[in-house]
Amino acid sequence: MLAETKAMEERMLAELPWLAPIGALVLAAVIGVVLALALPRGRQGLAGAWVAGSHLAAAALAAAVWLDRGLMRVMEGTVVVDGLALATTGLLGVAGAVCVAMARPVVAGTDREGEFYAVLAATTLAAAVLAHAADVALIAIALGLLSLGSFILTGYLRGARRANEASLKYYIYGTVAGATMVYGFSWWFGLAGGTGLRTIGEGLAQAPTGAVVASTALVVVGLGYKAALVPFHFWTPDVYDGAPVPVAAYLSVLPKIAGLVALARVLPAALPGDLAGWTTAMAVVAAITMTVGTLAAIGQTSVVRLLAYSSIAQSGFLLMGVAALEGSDRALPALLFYAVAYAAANLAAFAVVLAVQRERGSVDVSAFAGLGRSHPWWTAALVLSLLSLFGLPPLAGFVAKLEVFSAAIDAGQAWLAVVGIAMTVVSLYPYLRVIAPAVLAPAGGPAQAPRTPRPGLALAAALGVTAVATVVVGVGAEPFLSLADEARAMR
Amino acid sequence: MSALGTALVFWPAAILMLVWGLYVFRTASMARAGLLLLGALGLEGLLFLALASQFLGVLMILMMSGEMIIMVFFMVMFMSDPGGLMGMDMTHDKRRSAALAAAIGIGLAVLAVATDWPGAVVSPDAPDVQAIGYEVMGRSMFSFLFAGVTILFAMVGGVLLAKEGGRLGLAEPGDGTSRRDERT
Amino acid sequence: MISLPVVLVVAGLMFAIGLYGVLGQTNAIMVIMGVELMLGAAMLNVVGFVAYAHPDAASGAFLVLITMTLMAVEAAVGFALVVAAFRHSRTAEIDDLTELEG
Amino acid sequence: MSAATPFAILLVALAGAGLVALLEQAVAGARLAPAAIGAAAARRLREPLTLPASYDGWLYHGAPLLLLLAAVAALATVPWTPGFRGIDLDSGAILFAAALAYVTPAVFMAGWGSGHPLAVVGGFRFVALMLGFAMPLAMVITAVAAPAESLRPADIVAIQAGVPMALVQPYSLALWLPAVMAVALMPPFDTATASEELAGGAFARYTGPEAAIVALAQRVLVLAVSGMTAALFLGGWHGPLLPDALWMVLKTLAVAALLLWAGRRLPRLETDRLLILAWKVAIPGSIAAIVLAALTTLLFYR
Repeated sequence: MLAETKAMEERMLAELPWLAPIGALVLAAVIGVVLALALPRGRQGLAGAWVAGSHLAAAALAAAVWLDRGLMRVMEGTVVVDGLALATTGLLGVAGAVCVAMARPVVAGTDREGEFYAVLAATTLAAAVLAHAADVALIAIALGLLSLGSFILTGYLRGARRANEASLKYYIYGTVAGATMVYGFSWWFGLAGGTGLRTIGEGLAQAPTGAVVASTALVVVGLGYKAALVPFHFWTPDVYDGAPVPVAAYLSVLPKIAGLVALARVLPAALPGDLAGWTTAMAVVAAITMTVGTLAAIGQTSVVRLLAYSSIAQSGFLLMGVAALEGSDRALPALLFYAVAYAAANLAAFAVVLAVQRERGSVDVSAFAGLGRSHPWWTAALVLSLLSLFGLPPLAGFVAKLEVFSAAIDAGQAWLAVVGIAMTVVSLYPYLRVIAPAVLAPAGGPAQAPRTPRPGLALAAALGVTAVATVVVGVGAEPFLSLADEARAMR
Repeated sequence: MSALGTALVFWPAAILMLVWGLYVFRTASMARAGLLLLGALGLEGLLFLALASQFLGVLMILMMSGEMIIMVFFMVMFMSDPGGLMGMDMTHDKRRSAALAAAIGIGLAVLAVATDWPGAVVSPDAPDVQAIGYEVMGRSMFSFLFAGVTILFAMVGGVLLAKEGGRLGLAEPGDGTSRRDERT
Repeated sequence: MISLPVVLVVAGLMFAIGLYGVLGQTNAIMVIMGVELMLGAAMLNVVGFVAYAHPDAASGAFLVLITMTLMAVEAAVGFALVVAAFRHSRTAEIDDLTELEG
Repeated sequence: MSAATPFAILLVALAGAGLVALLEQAVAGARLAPAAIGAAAARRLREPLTLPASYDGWLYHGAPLLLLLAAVAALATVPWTPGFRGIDLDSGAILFAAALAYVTPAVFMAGWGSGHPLAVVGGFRFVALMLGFAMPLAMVITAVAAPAESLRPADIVAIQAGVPMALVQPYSLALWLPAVMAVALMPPFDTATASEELAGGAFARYTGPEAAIVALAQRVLVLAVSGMTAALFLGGWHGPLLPDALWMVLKTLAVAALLLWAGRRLPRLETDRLLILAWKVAIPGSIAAIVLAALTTLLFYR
């Protein structure tokens, strides 16, 4: 046994280069803590720069691994470095760096600034590991760190009672969902005799249907809560509302995409060949999620809550890609492309909300009135991002929606595509409720003393990058689509 | 352990565990609630021992003592009525939650009995300490290392959230992390 | 004597008790206790499966170890959140958290 | 493990507790009077049970029993000779730590159950103390188990046939002794239960047979930690000429005498000082001890 383990050790050491993106994020988090301890108060921003830089490095390393090393199963099959994992890691790295830039003006000068960046890096690390994980024990612990990091980021502004309350609510939903998922994993283990997804897939194929359906339902509770799927979405608006705006932006993109990617990896691998009818179940959940999210967004007066419900609806669209995985080869590229388009548009929207909140002290729809006269650039970014979330050609959101709809039709779920198109049309109304006063109303808005005169370079950069990405990924969609086509998930 | 020995340990421990687990949520005294939970989870460790998982059983008994005694501590600190002498009601949706929980419990139990589980080992058996060690330091090494990172950030985050004022001194009013902000 | 379904039934009931605590209790720490019971039920499941179905599966033992870790770290962060909540409102009751409309 | 083993362990516990009580007299410089110990115990047992005014019955009455159970379970994991050990598990050394971990809830239950403010504070103090000292205890066990590549105490004794672990890992012994003294409620770490502190602390309210159980359990705890120290660090039953069992008994009594003597000589620190000692010195030190133990194992034991 010892010799066997020694050989295993050699193998695992040789496989380390494939884990370079994850290694970059580990260094981002751990050295972030060290920097937070070592730097004086005025220099804590350096920790943020380190974390943002490492995020970008992780994204670059993901691309390098893809091009240079190729895809393979590593670490004795507990970790899979495939197109899905690397593309997700790249997206997470860039989106995480944008979130650090957005957070910088909010947390600068606070009493634990460095730790904030470090925890953010750890959360991104957990999201990346979740995208790579092919073993339920690793999925459980990765989801655990992802949840913990999210709770901590949400509750970071400890002086605000709202942040604290949001964090506690999030915690309660999150831990209960996590415990439920672990219970489901325990049954999977029992049915298959191992914790690797491949073993589980082989085992569940022979297992009795009742137990498979029940345990899968329990697992989907845990992953679905991260992805804010209905009916596990209740925490979303409260948490986005109570958390600092950059953290809400972070939560709406990184943990959500990680949860959906985990679903896209776990379900096809553990339930091969549409076992227990999971594709139909996911399609139904997707339809309900996009409907509930879109309809609930209509009545919101706070833009953050509106974006929260909009992000629930977007989860439904993303889940369409997951539901089509068994039936169509186009589903995975569509899912990834949608994730990129959604991340760009949503981060841009949140960046404008943050800028408005810092200048006008409010995130109500009324605070956006007359934004077009006073801040044409912000308004342009806001309009672009919201219309991309809606799906107006030629923006990124349009191409993304086209992709998931055609994937759904390809997979024989045309009814889902019809629901999706209907909800897309309905979703124009809530987005227009923000856009219309911003563009049409005369300048001014609620006269409040500006809290900070300028958005700061970091925030401007974040806004610029995401808004440009929203356009570029839409107009020049071809290379991205062909890249996404290359992304194959390994079983 | 023989099948008879397993049964002799299993039944009393399992029944006591469930009863204590239920009483955690029925007693009004917070110290008792926490200690009952400690007892229930400690008995679960005994069940592990009876089911041949020696290392896990012993580890469970060890870990739960420390963890649950902290739980008791917090219960006593943060409850308005730690001794349970004032008869405060600390439940909501009592009937609905009980009904839902009972339905799920019965569902899981029925499914557990009805399912034809794989494997047919008569007398319980489990991998020994060495096999677990090789698993942890072999196939699951990556997961194990990642668990270490998780614990590190649980510590960092726990201190971050719980301690008023940071490493850099108390927060300044206006930056959103000070309690004084709430009042201004 | 004991067989696999017996262990699973015990674990299922334990899960239900934990869920009852999570749904029915108003205090955040009591909710954490319910979560601990739910995770404990999952561990009991795995140990039962290892004992009666897959006696060679060391990965099951590892899943139990990971679950124990999860129990500990989630409780730690939960306590920290409760401390922070208590600073504001001198209470750890969930029903008092009403600042954010539902 | 035969059917007679549990009774043998109980016998060892009772006899050993008596010996520890004698050692206490010797260390205190008093004349050895075995009869006085028996008389005190008999007086305790005849004494009527007076209950505190406001108390939590389940916790109050459960605490001495849990304390005794923890002490006896810890004692049962000690390997006395190759042929005679109580509970002999693959992970027996962890079981020793696990059994001792239940001293903490027992003291807390006694303090809270007594319903007296000073007793409650005593219970809290002990919890705080043990959160710090339980960690070095468990980690040092890992450090001494590393050379033996086994968590079975008998295997750890077996590997010390040549050199006792105390010479190989003196730093581990230095971390281990304070930790076991703290968990065995021995001075100078007994700020939760000493009669000079908090008017007796957690166990002050116990009378009659329950006080006798507490006193017995404390002696058994001293015996258990001394026995385990002898087994893990002093080579257990290994020694020239004399029979195995006698060596083990002698080593155990020597350790017990040393601990009791040290307890009388060292000044009692305040709880917060002890906590600083635990968190800032003992825990980092025990992490270092594990690293050193791993290096030692690789260099000398393979």
